[in-house]
Order: sequence, then structure tokens, then C-alpha cells
Amino acid sequence: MNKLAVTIGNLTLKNPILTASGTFGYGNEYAPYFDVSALGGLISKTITLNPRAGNAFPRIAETPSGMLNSIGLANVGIDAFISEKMPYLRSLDTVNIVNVAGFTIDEYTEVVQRLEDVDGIDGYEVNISCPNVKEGGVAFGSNPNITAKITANLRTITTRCLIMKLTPNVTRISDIARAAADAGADSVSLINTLVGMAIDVRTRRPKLATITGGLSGPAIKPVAIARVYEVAQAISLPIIGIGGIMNADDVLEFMMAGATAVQVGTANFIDPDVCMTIINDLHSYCEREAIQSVGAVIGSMIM
Amino acid sequence: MNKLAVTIGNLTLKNPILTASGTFGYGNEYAPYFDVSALGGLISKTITLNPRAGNAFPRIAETPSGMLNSIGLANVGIDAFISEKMPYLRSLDTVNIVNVAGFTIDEYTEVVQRLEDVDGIDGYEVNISCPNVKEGGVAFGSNPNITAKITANLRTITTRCLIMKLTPNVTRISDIARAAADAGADSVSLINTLVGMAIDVRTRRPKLATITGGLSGPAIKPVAIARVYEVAQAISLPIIGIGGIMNADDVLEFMMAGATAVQVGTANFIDPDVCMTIINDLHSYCEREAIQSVGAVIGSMIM
Amino acid sequence: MKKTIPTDSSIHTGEVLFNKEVAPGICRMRIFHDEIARTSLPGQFINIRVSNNMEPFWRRPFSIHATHADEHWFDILYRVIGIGTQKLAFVKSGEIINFVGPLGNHFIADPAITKTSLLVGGGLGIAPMVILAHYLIQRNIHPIVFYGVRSQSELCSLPDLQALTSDIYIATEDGSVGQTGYITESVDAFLRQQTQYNELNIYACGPNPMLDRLGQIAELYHVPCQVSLETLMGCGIGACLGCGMKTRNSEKPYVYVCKEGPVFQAGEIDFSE
Amino acid sequence: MKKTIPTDSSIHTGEVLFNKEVAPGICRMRIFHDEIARTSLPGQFINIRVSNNMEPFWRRPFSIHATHADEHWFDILYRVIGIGTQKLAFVKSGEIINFVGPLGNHFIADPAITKTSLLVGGGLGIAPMVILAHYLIQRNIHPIVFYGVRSQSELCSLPDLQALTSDIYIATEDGSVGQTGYITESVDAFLRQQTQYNELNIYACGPNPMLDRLGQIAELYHVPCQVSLETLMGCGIGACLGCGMKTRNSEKPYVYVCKEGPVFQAGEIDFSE
Ligand SMILES: Cc1cc2nc3c(=O)[nH]c(=O)nc-3n(C[C@H](O)[C@H](O)[C@H](O)COP(=O)(O)OP(=O)(O)OC[C@H]3O[C@@H](n4cnc5c(N)ncnc54)[C@H](O)[C@@H]3O)c2cc1C
Ligand SMILES: Cc1cc2nc3c(=O)[nH]c(=O)nc-3n(C[C@H](O)[C@H](O)[C@H](O)COP(=O)(O)OP(=O)(O)OC[C@H]3O[C@@H](n4cnc5c(N)ncnc54)[C@H](O)[C@@H]3O)c2cc1C
Ligand SMILES: Cc1cc2nc3c(=O)[nH]c(=O)nc-3n(C[C@H](O)[C@H](O)[C@H](O)COP(=O)(O)O)c2cc1C
Ligand SMILES: Cc1cc2nc3c(=O)[nH]c(=O)nc-3n(C[C@H](O)[C@H](O)[C@H](O)COP(=O)(O)O)c2cc1C
Ligand code: FES
Ligand code: FES
Repeated sequence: MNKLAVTIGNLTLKNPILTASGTFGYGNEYAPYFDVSALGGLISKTITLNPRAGNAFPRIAETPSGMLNSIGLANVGIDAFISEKMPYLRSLDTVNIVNVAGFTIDEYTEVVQRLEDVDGIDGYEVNISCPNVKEGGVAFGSNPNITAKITANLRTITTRCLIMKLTPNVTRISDIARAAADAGADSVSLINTLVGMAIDVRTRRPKLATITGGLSGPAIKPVAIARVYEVAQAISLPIIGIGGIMNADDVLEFMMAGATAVQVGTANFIDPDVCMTIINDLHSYCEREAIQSVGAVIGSMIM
Repeated sequence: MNKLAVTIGNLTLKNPILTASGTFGYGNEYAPYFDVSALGGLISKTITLNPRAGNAFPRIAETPSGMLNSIGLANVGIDAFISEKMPYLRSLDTVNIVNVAGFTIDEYTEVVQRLEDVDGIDGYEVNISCPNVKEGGVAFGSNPNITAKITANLRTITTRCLIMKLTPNVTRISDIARAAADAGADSVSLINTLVGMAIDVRTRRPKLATITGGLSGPAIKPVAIARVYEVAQAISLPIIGIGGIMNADDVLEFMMAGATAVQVGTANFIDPDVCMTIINDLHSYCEREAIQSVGAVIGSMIM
Repeated sequence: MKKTIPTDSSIHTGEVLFNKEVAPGICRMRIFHDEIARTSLPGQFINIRVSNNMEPFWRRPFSIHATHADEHWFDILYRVIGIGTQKLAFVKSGEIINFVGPLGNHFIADPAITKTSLLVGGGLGIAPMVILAHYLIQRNIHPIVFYGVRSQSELCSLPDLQALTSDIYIATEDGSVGQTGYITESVDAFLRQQTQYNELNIYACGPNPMLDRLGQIAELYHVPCQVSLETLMGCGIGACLGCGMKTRNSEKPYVYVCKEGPVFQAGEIDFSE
Repeated sequence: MKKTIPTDSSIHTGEVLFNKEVAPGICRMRIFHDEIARTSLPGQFINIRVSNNMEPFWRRPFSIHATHADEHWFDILYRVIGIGTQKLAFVKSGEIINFVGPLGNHFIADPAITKTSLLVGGGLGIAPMVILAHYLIQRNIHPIVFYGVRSQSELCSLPDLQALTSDIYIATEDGSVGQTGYITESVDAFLRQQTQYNELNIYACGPNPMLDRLGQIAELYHVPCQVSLETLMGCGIGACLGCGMKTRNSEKPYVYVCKEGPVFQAGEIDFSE
């Protein structure tokens, strides 16, 4: 038996390590650095109906123990995704989760509808939490009613694993999680980035062309752990933890707080093989601690 | 003319550097390290009607570029504050702002009422944003109506400078800021800490006895800058920026984003004379850049 | 306990004269600093900025281990356990170190009522005992050292102690030298053999369970016992309220170790948590 | 421009053979690494993890400056400007450095159509020109170097260049050596004197305004011009989409410098922003 296997909805992941959307391209970028098929699953860059060039530059800035980004959902669009990116993703021996977004409620349905006919997709992660677009994005994800509506719409058209990706930029994330759970989601993933901003005091210009952007990296890990813990108390769906994971200890911290799986984001930029290192270290951890299944770690925080 | 002077309501601060409540004790703790009277103003640890021992230990944890705390408003209570702490504070040649909190709406009024008779107090900072207490705190500060109510109540009983301290743990902080502004506040200060959490993966125990706590330090600076900028677009009151300030550049960043003054918090723990260093560096900055008044920096971000 | 007025603390920089491993994973660092060398008292500590950046974010506290006023230096003795002490271990002689101190209260000695003191150090708890023994001798109090470690290899600064007293008891958990077992039991055995207790007292530093047990032993023999505590410290100067220990006094349920301590009467503290 | 297939990139570690200041605030580091020494192409870069901790958080990109396949080393040349390069400057020989590479595409040379190349380096933009000159000579293309700096003291690696070509033009902004003014004007003057342009091309690296101006000059004389760009880089491997430059092609408004570059035809890029 595989000690690292975990279950999200109808999916079995061979280990709890997924890649966070927007930080792992369409997978092939990382092929030189490790065997991408070793991942528990791969979540690709958010796909929208139309190709998007993304926001103006500069789009990224370094911050204490983290970074800001305002990529603005730059992506090849659904057609090119299906024709150019899916063949590689399909060739991988890992769970393939496609992250999707729309700028209207109906667009979400449209995108997923298009993908339903495409082979080799195991699930969808629904981005209702992007802080870097004017319409949709975080505006949808901070409203429980819209969250429920999008979730319910998608549930009617797909039996594939449905993961709603939540924003931390709300007063009570568990309200949104509950809305997603009640509307039929299989899982929620959290957190997307925190709204943040930085100014270059020499030039007096914002470090991002869009002024504000999304904060990621270790700086946000304590916020992410708190949100995962909050949601774990509120709903019984499996939770996918995201935010600032750099190593296996961080993964264990998320799992102890209640996450069933995790996503590694910004860390991929620093060490392109970090996911492989983490998977190996999780194996060693289970050996060392004589843990039969990593599932035993989920929610195992002692009070 | 003093180049560093700024105005908040009816107060003139000789420079924009205030100390953040809960990080500077009652001032005397720092007397060995620099002349505390050099501060623009001193904001003391939150005072409540009754003395409070605070939460169980551990109450603090180190995090990437920051820390968590769950002190829980430990304080000597208003009587001891007036008899034991005010004499020292009164002796200082700086603006003395007392941070207050209550566990009911009326308690805020009661605390301020008691302080109205006390000489040597220049203003109040009203803590409606503490994440570490069960009643009041962030629950009040995330509700615009309660924020308005507390503000309006206090406005009727004091002409002293009234500063409402806001939490970032809300969907839209500008809604809360507007409620405070409309109800008669002289200023808003932001941000209080972000809700965060950490687990020691060796022991599987939360690093704080209260499980969650408040995240502070440089890690949260990008979030704080974004919130100050958001509020500066929404209201016309002077804003006091707080969050992760370690040096004069950080102060300038907050001011460029729209803050009139700032508070230095966690940095005092690392370098107990950091406020003095910052004030000196701001002087040098104004000299070097030939700035006649630091007020020119406020909101001076170039787009 | 009697309140003591700590020496004025400041932010200092000092040159590292040496920084070397003195036992596996344990280092001793000598810092050139006249003021600390002259004015610090046994039990006080300094709070070191071990890096210029944010890793680690907080300063790190260390007891003053030994001082030499004439040669203007003082030492710390530390175990390398995490990121902060790892970085500290990399500091080379000649480099400049930034620290706040001297901080905290100190062990109190009253020659009028004490003739002999038992200095009990568990592991790195030996750190404040060298400066303390020196201090006691100057005040005509005879120090008897009880030093407990897991194994012989961990013993540090024995020559320093031997230069100050010939009464040194050692216990090791693995029996590699001295008594086998906990040092607290050596203290117990010692006290049991005494015929009178009124001119004795105990000073101790080490893990909480050791201090707890020692407090019980001290109570049994009605011997005053001062203990030096360690907690996480966010600031070291009484501002963050992060360094509390539970007391047995419901009127004042917590003491703050950095400012009200690190030295307390054993009986004040509730070690049960 | 013609698409090039970059060499396979990996995460590597290599020993630092030396790391020394070669001009005020400019250092040259030699790293022992057979694979990079043998396989990297002119214009490619490596992305260095300059610290083990989070300051700085990102890696830092540097062009490959020179390689020596037989001796298994390659060099980078860098200016100390911020926290990352400051930390890099502290690395001692014998230490191990972690980097990803070789990254990016590279300058393209086609001996069938080019006989002479103008290699234009502004400031640290000289970095890729040493490896490039070497590469061209191997392909029977004659390199003429144009090297612009603010002042004579900033000139680096002249002996390396002189070993490869005797045609070196220098311009300094302060006139301390060579032509006074911008190097682009030296290029312009040189081109103006030519009688035919069809076997010429230009390779350039330096500040954007220099590249912009050079692109205009190249266009004027109808000489192909490849430029190597610098932007902030979050990942260096095409994943973060943070390293874009505006293009003149509305169909594809941005190019990503780390993956699609760093080398582009000057005409592709919109330097107006
Ligand atoms: C007043 C005082 C005096 C001290 N004197 C000495 C001394 O003379 N010599 C010496 O070696 N150490 C001493 N210590 C302890 C020393 O400060 C810690 O070992 C050090 O801070 C660890 O830093 P680190 O970054 O290496 O470890 P970290 O990476 O911070 O921690 C590693 C592990 O040790 C635990 N830990 C960290 N600090 C403490 C602490 N203070 N108490 C208990 N557990 C802790 C952490 O929870 C973690 O599990 C003293 C502490 C105090 C409060
Ligand atoms: C493909 C590529 C190749 C490069 N090759 C070399 C080289 O061979 N030699 C060399 O000295 N430098 C080179 N650079 C630039 C080098 O990467 C930066 O100077 C370095 O990252 C600065 O790091 P720092 O931490 O010292 O400065 P920081 O503290 O990060 O920055 C200091 C200041 O410089 C600015 N800055 C930082 N990085 C860049 C950048 N890439 N472009 C423009 N401005 C920047 C910042 O905005 C800031 O104002 C190259 C860059 C790229 C993208
Ligand atoms: C450069 C960058 C681009 C991102 N793009 C997306 C995206 O397209 N869709 C999405 O759902 N999240 C996106 N994210 C958010 C991440 O998936 C993740 O939620 C966040 O970065 C927190 O995780 P981390 O701290 O491990 O990076 C992006 C993050 C970064 C840094
Ligand atoms: C240990 C600690 C205690 C605090 N106590 C209080 C408090 O009593 N009242 C309050 O309004 N804010 C309190 N704060 C929040 C700070 O005033 C400030 O808003 C926050 O720390 C962000 O600023 P910083 O990043 O500069 O620390 C506390 C923060 C810390 C770290
Ligand atoms: S360590 Fe901050 S109060 Fe003691
Ligand atoms: S630096 Fe990340 S895509 Fe180029």
C-alpha cells in the first residue's frame, strides 16, 4: 500500500503534493528538473475562455519572505490549452486538475463545458479568488451566494472532481467554504493570495503596474494555516491547503491543521525541484515515525 | 519650522512616528534605550476597565519575517494605569495617546469616560480590532454598524483626538473606515494584526495556547500598505499606517501610500531604539531630498 | 522575593575575541565589552541579534557565563540547537556582535544569613554558575557546585569551576562520570547528610522538571532556593508580555521572566504546566 | 527570430574557485562546473540562490561571462547593487554555490551570412560579450567590440577581450578613456564609415535606452541586431510570467525574457515604456 496516498472526492492522489495554479505553468516548464509524474497531482495555470495577455509590467515584486504578483490570469485560452497543452498533460502519470476562471458566472460554466469533452482531465479547480482581475475573481469568491451559484452550476454539468479555490480576503472564509460545500463541491482549496502592495520609495512608483497584487510565499503561511483550521472546523469536505509551503514540515503543518492535500506554489520558483524533495521527505517522515498512512496526520493537531 | 511635524485631528505630532499599542508597554520599558520624548507620540498598551492577566502561554511564536501573538489584552486595568503609569507618561514631552478597549459597546464609553478626567492624555486610540479576545475585539471592528456606534458614543463624550484602530481581517476595510469617519472619528489607524496560526510539527501542538493569534512584522507590510492605500482613496481623514515597519524607508512607503503618520510595533522588540533611528533617518531624508515638510510625502505615490 | 534593581541596560556592540566548540554542540563565545564585564550580575542575560536579516526574526537570550573586569570581556556558553544558535556558531573572532543587556534581575546573596550555597546546574544551566560562584566567593559564601549532564562529553567549563571551588559534584544520566542519575538526587543526598540547614541556600538553573524537583527538595529541608528560568522571549525588555511563567499566586497568575526574572524563588513558580 | 533550442537546464551546485573585485563594486566569480563550461552558449544565464534563507527570496540571474571547457570552469561578472549581489560578493573560494542553468536562448551566429559582428556592451552588458567573442571566432566571424562605461575605472575583462580581438572601441561618459559619450554613437560613427553592410551584424547587451538607440541605428543601416534584455525575474524558467517585455507585435504583446529570451531581435521589442 502507498503510505502517501490521499483521497479528494473521487480522486486518489498518490501523495498529497499538488502544484498551485499559476506557479507551475502547464507542467512542461518543470520537466527538466524532476519527473513531473511523481506529483500527487498537477494543477495548471488558470484557463479562461479567451487567451489573455495579462496585466502590464512590472507584475512581480519581492517582499519580506514572499512576493507580490499581478499576472492577471495571462493564459493561452481554452482552445490553445486543449490543442497545445493537454497532450503533454495527458501523457503524465499523475492526476491532472485544470484550474478555470470566468468573468461572468456563465463563463465558468462555458469553460468547464468545453473541457468536459476533453480526455485526460481528472478534476477542476475553480478560481473564484483571483485578486488581479477587475471582473469576477475575488469579487465572486467573497460572496457566498455567488460562490454557491457557480458551484451548483458546475455540479450539474460535471461529475469530475470539483474544487473551489477560496480567497482569504474575506471576513469569514468558513461562510464561503460552507456555501461551496452545500452547493456540491468535492473539496475547497485555500488560500489564494492576500491583497498586498509595495512602493519603491526611490521612484515613488508602485512596484506593480496594477498598484495592488497578490501576496504569496512563507510570509502568508500563518494566515493560511489559520484559514485551513477554521474551514476544517466548519465543513467535512477534504481541504487542500495552500500558502507559503517550502518544505515537508510545512506540508505536515497544513495537514495537522486539517488539510488532506496541499499545493506548492511560489516555492517552485525558488527550487524548481522542491516538490520532489518534499515528496521524498514525506516518505522518510512516514518511515521514521512509523506512520502507515499519511492520512493519519490530517487534523492530528493536539490541543 | 519643524520639517517632520504632521497633524492628526487637533494634534500636532513633532514627527510621524508613534509606537504601536502593545509593543511599547507604558513607555518606561524603553526609557533605557532612547529619549522617549523624541517620539511623535506614544500609544500605550490597550487598557480595559478591569486588570487582565491575559491568555495562557505560549503567547508568542516566531514566523517567517514576523511573529504571532495572543497576549489577550493583558493589562493593569484602568485604575492602576491612572495611578501607576500616567505619572510617567505625563512627564514625557510627547503626545500621549491611550489605547482603550471594552468587551461590550458600553464598556468603551465607560473606559474613556474615566480617562476624560485624567490630565495629560491627548487622544484615544480605540481598539476594535484585537483578534485575541473572545468578546468584542475583531468582532466589533469587522462590523460597520458597531464601529459607527462605538465611534459615535465616544465622540459625544470627548473632544480629544479620537482614532479608531481597524482590523485587516475583513472583506473591505474601507467600509469600516467610512463608518468610523462618518461617525465622527478624527483618524483611523490600520492595520491591527492578521489572524494567523502555527503548529510545532514535532509536538503536533499549536505554537500558541489559544491556537490562533495575530500576525505582525514585515511579513504583513504589503497587506498593510494595500489597506492604507484603499482607505486613503475612500475617506479624507488622516490615516495612521501600521504593519511591519522596520526602518525609515518603510515609513516613507506608508506615507506615499497615503498615511499621515505611522506606528512602529514589532520592530521595537528587535531594536529597542529603532524609533529613534527612524526619526533621525527621516530628518536626513528630508535634508537630502530638500523636502520642506514631510507632509509633502503623504499620498505622493506616482502612478 | 526581594526586588532587585537591575543595572541599566543598553544596546551594545562588542568584538568577539573567540567563539569555539568546547564540547560536542556546545560553544563558548568571548566578547570584549568593558561595561558588561564590570557591571553585570550573576543570573543576568544578554539578548543577541544573531543575524542582520530576518532569520531568525527575534534576538536570542543567553546568560552571562563569566566576566573578567580587568580584561574587559565576558563569556556566554551556548548549545547549538536551532537557526539562531547555528548562526551564532558561525561568528568568527574579530566580528562585531550586537546585543542588548545586561537584562533581568539576578541571584541574590546575603552573607549575613548564608555561609554555603549549593549551585545546581543542569546541562546548559551551568552557564550562570561560573559568574555566580565567583560572586559568592567575593562575598565569603562558599560555593558547592552540583552539575548534571546526560553524559561526560557534555561537561563544560570544569576548569573555571575548579579554579573557584573544590566542592564539585557531578551526575550523569548515563553514568559515564560521577553519580549515575539526576543531579537533583545528588543534591537530595547531600542535604540529607547535613545536620543543620539554616546557613544554606540553593541556586539553580536548568530544565523546568529539574527546577520543579529541586524546589520540592528545598522545601523539604527548608532551604531557600532561587531558580533561573528560560522561556521564549520576544523582546527581553518587558514589552511584549510573551515570556510568562505560571505562579502559585492567584492574585498574580503570571510572572514575566525577562523583566521580573529570570531569577525567582522556586516556591513562587507553578511548574505543573 | 529563428527559434533556438536551449540546452537542458538543471539545478546544479559548483565550487567557487575565486570571487574577487575586478573594478570598484564589480566582481568576477569563477565556478567549477564541467557541464556548464562545456555546453552553455553565449547569451545564456544562470540563476543563483545567493543565500540559504529568505533574504533575498528569489534567485538572482547572471549572464555567463566566460567558459573554459578544458579547465571545467565558467565565470560570471557582476555589479554589487543590492542585497543579493552583496551576499554574493561575500562568498569565499571553496564555498559551494547553488544555481539553475544554463537558462534562456542565446545569440545566434550564421557564418554563411555574417563575416563581422559588432559586440556592443554597455556597463555590465559586457558580461556575455567575452563568451560570445570566443564563440564567433570559432565560427570564423570577426568580432569588433564596442564597450561603453561611465568611467575608465569601470572597465572589466579587457585582457580577456584583447586576447580575442584587437578591434576594441571604448567610450566613457566622462571621457576618462576612449571616446567621450555614449558607445552607441561610436557604433553609429563606425557604421557610417562602412561601405557595405550586408555581412555585418550587431549583438548588444546593456541598459534599455542603449538597446533602444542601437536598434534605431541598426535599422538605419539595415544591419541585423540581436539584443540581450534584463528584467526582474521571479523564476527564470518560464513559470511565473513576471519577466515580460513589451513587443511591437499586437498579436503577442509581451515576450517573456527568461524563456523566450533573453536574446531578441531589436526590432521585436518596444522600448518605449
Ligand atoms: C534568560 C535566558 C537565558 C538563556 N541562557 C542560555 C545560555 O546561557 N545558554 C544556552 O545555550 N541557552 C540559553 N538560553 C536558551 C537559548 O536562548 C535558546 O537555546 C536559543 O534561543 C535557541 O535559539 P535557536 O534559534 O538556536 O533555536 P530555535 O530554532 O529558536 O528553537 C529550536 C527549538 O528549541 C526551542 N527553544 C527555543 N528557545 C527556547 C527557550 N528559551 N527555552 C526553551 N526552548 C526553547 C524551540 O521551541 C524549538 O523547539 C537562555 C534562554 C533564556 C530565556
Ligand atoms: C538574464 C539576466 C542576466 C543578467 N546578467 C547580469 C550580469 O551578468 N551581471 C550583472 O551584474 N547583472 C546581471 N543581471 C542583473 C542582475 O540579475 C541584478 O543586478 C541582480 O539581480 C540584482 O540583485 P540585488 O539583490 O543585488 O539587487 P536588488 O536589491 O534586487 O535590486 C536593487 C535595485 O536594482 C533593481 N534591479 C534588480 N534586478 C534588476 C534587473 N534584473 N534589471 C534591472 N534592475 C534590477 C531593483 O529594482 C532595485 O532598484 C542580469 C539580469 C538578467 C535578467
Ligand atoms: C506568480 C503567481 C501566479 C499565480 N497565478 C494563479 C492563477 O492563475 N490561478 C490561481 O488560482 N492562483 C494563482 N496564484 C496563486 C497560487 O496558486 C497560490 O494560491 C498562492 O500563490 C499561495 O501559495 P504559495 O504561497 O505557495 O505561492 C498565483 C500565484 C503566483 C505567485
Ligand atoms: C505582542 C503584541 C501585542 C499587541 N498588543 C496590542 C494591543 O494591546 N492593542 C492593540 O491595539 N494592538 C496590539 N498589537 C498590534 C500592534 O499594535 C500592531 O497593530 C501590529 O503589531 C502591526 O504592527 P507591526 O507589524 O509593526 O507590529 C500587538 C502586537 C504585538 C506584536
Ligand atoms: S520577552 Fe517580551 S516581555 Fe519578556
Ligand atoms: S522569470 Fe518567471 S517567467 Fe520569466
